[in-house]
Amino acid sequence: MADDAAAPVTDDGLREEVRAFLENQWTGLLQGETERKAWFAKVVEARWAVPRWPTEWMGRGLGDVQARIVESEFAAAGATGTGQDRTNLWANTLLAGGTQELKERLLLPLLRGEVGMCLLYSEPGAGSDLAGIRTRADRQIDHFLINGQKVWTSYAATADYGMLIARTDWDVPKHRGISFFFLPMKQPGVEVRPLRQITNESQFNEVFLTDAICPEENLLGELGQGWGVLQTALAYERSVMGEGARGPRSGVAESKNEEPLIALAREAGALSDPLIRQEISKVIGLKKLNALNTARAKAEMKQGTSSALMSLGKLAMSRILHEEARVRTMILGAGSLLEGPDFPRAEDANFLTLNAYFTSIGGGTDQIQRNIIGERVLGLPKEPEVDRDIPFRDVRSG
Amino acid sequence: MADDAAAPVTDDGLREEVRAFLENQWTGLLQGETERKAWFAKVVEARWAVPRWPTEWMGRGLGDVQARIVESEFAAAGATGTGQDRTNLWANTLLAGGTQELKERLLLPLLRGEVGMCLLYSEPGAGSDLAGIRTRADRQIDHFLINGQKVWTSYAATADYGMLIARTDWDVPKHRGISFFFLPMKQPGVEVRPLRQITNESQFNEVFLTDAICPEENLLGELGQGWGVLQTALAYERSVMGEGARGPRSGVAESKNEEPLIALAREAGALSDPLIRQEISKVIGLKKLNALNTARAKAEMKQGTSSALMSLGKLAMSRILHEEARVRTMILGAGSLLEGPDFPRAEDANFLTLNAYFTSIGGGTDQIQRNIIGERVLGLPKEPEVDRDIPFRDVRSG
Amino acid sequence: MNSLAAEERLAFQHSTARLLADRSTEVDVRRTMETPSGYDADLWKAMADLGVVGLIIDPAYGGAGAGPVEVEVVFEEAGAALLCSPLLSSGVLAAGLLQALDDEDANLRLLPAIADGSLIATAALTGPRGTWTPGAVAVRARAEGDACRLDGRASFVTHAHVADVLLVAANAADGLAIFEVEARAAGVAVTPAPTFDHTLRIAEVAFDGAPARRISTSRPAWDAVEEALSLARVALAGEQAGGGRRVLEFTVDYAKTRLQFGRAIGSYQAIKHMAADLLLESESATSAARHAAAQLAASASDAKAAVELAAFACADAFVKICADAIQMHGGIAFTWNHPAHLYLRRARSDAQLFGAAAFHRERYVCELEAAHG
Amino acid sequence: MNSLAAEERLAFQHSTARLLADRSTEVDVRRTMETPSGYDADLWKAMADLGVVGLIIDPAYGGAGAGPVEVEVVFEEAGAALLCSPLLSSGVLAAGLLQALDDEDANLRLLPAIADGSLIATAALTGPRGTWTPGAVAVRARAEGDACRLDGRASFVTHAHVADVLLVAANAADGLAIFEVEARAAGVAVTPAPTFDHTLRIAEVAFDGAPARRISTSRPAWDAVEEALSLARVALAGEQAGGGRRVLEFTVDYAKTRLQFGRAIGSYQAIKHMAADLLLESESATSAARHAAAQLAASASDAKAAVELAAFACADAFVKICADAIQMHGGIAFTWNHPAHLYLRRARSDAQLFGAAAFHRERYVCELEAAHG
Repeated sequence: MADDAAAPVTDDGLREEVRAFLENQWTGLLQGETERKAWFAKVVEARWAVPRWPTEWMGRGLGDVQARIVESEFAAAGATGTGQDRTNLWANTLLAGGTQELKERLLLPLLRGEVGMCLLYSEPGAGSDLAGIRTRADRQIDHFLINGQKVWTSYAATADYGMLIARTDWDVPKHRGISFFFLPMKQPGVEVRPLRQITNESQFNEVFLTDAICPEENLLGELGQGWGVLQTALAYERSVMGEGARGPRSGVAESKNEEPLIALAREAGALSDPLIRQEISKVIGLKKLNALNTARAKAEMKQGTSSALMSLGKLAMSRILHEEARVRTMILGAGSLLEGPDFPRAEDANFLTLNAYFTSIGGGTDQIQRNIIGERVLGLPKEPEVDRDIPFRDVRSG
Repeated sequence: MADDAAAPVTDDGLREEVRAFLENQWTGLLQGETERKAWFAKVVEARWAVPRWPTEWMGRGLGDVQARIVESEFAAAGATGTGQDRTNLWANTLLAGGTQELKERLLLPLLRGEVGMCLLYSEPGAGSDLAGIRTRADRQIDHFLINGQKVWTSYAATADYGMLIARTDWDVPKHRGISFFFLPMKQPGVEVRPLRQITNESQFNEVFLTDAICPEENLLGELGQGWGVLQTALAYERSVMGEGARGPRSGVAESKNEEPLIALAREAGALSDPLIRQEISKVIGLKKLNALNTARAKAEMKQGTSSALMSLGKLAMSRILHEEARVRTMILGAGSLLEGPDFPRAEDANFLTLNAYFTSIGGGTDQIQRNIIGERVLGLPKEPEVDRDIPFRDVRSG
Repeated sequence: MNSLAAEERLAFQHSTARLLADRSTEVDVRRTMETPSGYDADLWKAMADLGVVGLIIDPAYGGAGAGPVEVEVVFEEAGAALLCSPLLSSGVLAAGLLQALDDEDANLRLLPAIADGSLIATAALTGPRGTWTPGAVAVRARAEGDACRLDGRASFVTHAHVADVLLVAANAADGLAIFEVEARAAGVAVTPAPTFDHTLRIAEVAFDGAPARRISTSRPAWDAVEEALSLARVALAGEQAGGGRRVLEFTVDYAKTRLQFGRAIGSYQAIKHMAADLLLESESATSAARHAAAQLAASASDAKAAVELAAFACADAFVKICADAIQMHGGIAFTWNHPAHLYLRRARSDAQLFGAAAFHRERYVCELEAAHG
Repeated sequence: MNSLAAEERLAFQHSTARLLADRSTEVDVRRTMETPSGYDADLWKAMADLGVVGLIIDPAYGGAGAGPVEVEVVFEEAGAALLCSPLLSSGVLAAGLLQALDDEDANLRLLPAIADGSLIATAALTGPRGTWTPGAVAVRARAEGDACRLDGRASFVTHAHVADVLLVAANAADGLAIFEVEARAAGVAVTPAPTFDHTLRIAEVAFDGAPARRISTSRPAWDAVEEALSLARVALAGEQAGGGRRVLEFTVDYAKTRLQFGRAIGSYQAIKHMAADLLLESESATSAARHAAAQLAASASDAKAAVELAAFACADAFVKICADAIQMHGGIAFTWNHPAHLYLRRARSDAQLFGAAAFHRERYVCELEAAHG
């Protein structure tokens, strides 16, 4: 991406241009998927979707400072669609690693939100150890044949493409034999089965791949270099996540003026219990501390200091969710025995209890997260890795 | 040790014999070290000190059941001196691994309590990793020359001998180059410096060994087989410890009828505080649970089942001590700012806070303890060990 | 209280274990927990035949004449197998309450049928506050000639939906008393509530002039309730200890075989140390449950304290073991099909039934104060 | 409250950091903490010259006119260096109390000398109960003609043994008020108590008809005390955040270089994961302390809540970091010569000064209730 020096407009000129566009085009409300797509198409067409991108791909080659001006104007108007050069995982990954052919076919549709996507990374045998995947991609004349099983895939049933990592070389160490694909999902070799979660919902799927076909031009990056492409993709994903954790399920309206835990305790007649008050204080405190950390992280990043705080957020959130579930349970007492729509408070506490594992396990367990913080932030040495330098076919599996 | 079949007496006959001895000899009270030594000499002479040992070494070759009869009769009379075949670390280690010459010289004096002893195991660079010791024992014509530094040695200043591990072979992996010695302490090459502890006491010493001389016959076990001898010694040590942790230092008399924490809270006017009551409950509960676990462990061992519970005691005690310190502090509030004899309650809480590390670090940190429980009790696999199979001189040190 | 000889106790334990290994497998539990009744009537019959349902009932009324120690032992097995059944409600709580009240007529009328499993009873002891204290009782009794009628609500009544008879704590003119009510009588509305723990059934019971028979007793009625609750708490403690042990077992087994980064996850300290800590929790829970049972059986002076300790220690241990076990498994335990969450659900239920941990910790301190007062 | 421009603030921070790096090394701390006065008079003078002692004092009285944000920043450095000095007592608590009361005469009389370090003041705000609430005050004031006399006891008075002037909370006929007392006057007995934290000095002060001058104020006196305590709590929070960060730093450094079993102990998950958790504690404490300072400086509506949060979060974090750091070091930190225990002692003191964590958690909930009430 170009830096500010390359941008031909002044900040003020740019600001005026965005404002003019928004004044002319933005109606202030998008109703339904059709209107949304139409608006996104307009934003793309006007080159506001990805202002940091090169002009070749509907960008403007702006630097970060000017791109933030665009984003702040959109935000001020309440309009969506810009900033995709930061947030659109799929398009950014494709731009970074895709073949010319694939970019021409999919890049603009992805920006317009017309393509359904999903992630085909994790496998039953490769969770924390993502590089241990055993799904294979075998090269044929002009395509790859994919066989294996993926898991924890959201939106697999409706997706047009899945970002897939699969092993193309079994004779090199594990990180070096992986390739990265845009796999077409609507084909006979792809079978999607909903996965019933601990919470009794089915947000995720298992995906069984049996001689699924992936065209040659859907390979991103070089053959065997997929681990690097994946790191790029994961970085985009992380930058978007953060506030990803879900709150209570029941949707009971909570007083906007009061901390939910205080409201809950009041409702349960437990707000005068000194034990409960201490517990409430701890949990609200943890939440507030996390919010303060996040705010500090953002401020530090603006100043250009790279912040240790960013990587702590997920770990903190995991603790907060488990703790909040515990305290909600304590407040409800025997009331937490129940569930279902007639008992929304119990439903909340129980759902949170289980769904907290979505954060403490999903996207890297707390344990992996502590490894990362210890090694990347604090600079502590890694553990000896027994499988790092041996051909993948010799790695123990199970 | 012989089993019951080898014992020529009946249980009743044995019981009568012990009782007769105690009735004739035991005066019911030992005043001072001289009386104590005289009594122990009598017990040894009468072959009650080590009834499980062979007759050659003043034992009786009794099995465990009959030896317990002896112990229970001594206990009933309030008399000491028997059961040393279970509890006398030094004598048992010597019996198991000593040369004939050393046994003849020291075994009976050890049983009579006439020899001061200390342990020369840990080094500044070898704590959790005891096999990483770097103190060297170099063979001369009829003795070894010892050089190095030991640490955490109690009673070093008064000891006649120290049980020493030192490296005699640097070209084999670390566990295989260690030898075990009875090192004479009263010699110029042994310098003892008291170590000031975190608690501002000096219970332990550093011991500097500079060309200290250890006679050849003071080697226990074969040369290079010291790690095995050490394991025997450590097993005896563990079986004696367990209630080793020290309580409050101030010696304030605590009501015999009331749990100390409840008495403390009452005295501090905090017993009606519901938070304090919860915390007290947790700590007393943990103590009681540990006592129950210990009782179960003993019962299971009597039944011959080997118990997982024994190994949990130290970990449990560590948690109890740290928790009790925390709760005492909470009860005292600002009172815990003080220390010294005028503020005995604060002194207790603060001493416990620091001295709890004696248990959570000393004799194997909690972390090492969890490794042991995970591996030996639960059967979980070990971590890869980077230094296990390489010559010790190639192991990284620091 | 009573106790059996050690061999008899072992026989009960082993036959229960065998029966449950055979007929309360994970597949059985998953099937049974989705049925309306929530228990397997055939298995219930088999348990009654084995003597487990009438375990604590006096032989004079057709029971095995056992006591807290045997209850604890049997519930360790039930907890390990996640047994779905009204055993706690009928065989322990209701039978225990009847024997504690000791109304000869009521005993003759009810206990033999409870013992042989043909009649299911349960106890309704708390109101919407759910605290199992006399002040939380929200049913009133009024005399109507020789008979009585009940009005009000009882909450968190375990297995009320399959019960034939309810033993109801209600405030009468002369104080709190226990009443026998036919669950299907007019004026009794049993509304099952969906439970987070699918292996448990709970109902709200509304009384609107329900005909009731007062159970006579020579002691304060709540004392008898406390005695029955002590027995039920020992049963729960056993269930928690047994359940926790089972969860730890399968978690450790998984940690030995699940490989990541080319080695078993149990070789990493993060997992290994969690397992070590959980072993301490599990063993402590077992010690606490068995000690409470033994002291209660011996009518020891510290029996109440022992029960309170077991109540909070076993509850906390079971919840912690299940919660950590899910984390140790990783993604696989985030699925419905993995058994870990079923145990966590059970653990969370057990931790609330008959009083939460903080309640028992407070009562434990009270006992300690009283013991040395 | 006041704030300086960012550059001025940075200048204070850096000059303080340089001064302390030079003259409050571990060797200095160990030497100073064993002296009777417990502080280094030369360093104190240097700090006064730098403007740190009079940091919050209005320029009209010779101070730097800074506020909570600058106090927090300076105390991060003081905490990291384990500074032994009466800065908190004189420069923050006493100066803050005087400014909050705003008695022009008293300000003129005392603040310039406090600012230039020539006079050390402290505040005596609680009695033997040690709770820093009006109800714990155990000094009574009586009028004697135009003058006043004080009787009773004040406890946990920081640096009273080196103070020239005590600001004493006492109950007068018309309610609680603050009195100025010469520390060396007749009727004042200052008894230093040995402290667990050797870098801190505390005394018990007995008043027996001690001559006192009442400090006038237009507001309820305890409101002024709370204002001064808020400032002191922000200072403590900064000290805790800075101290915790320093301890974590040297602990991580040690874990990188200490080898056991042929590799750095920091490569083991047991140590690495503790360090990761402590980083979260440390960063959260820093965020909390700085936020409290900022909100107080801005007189924000949630300033009180922010101070309460910082008070318990920073106290708990500092204690936990120090406690775990000793464990992570192993045997070496069990020795007197290792600095870890000095920080733990300080952490335990800071956690009690001006109220323990549970007290602040309770007040935090009160603030949240009030904010949305």
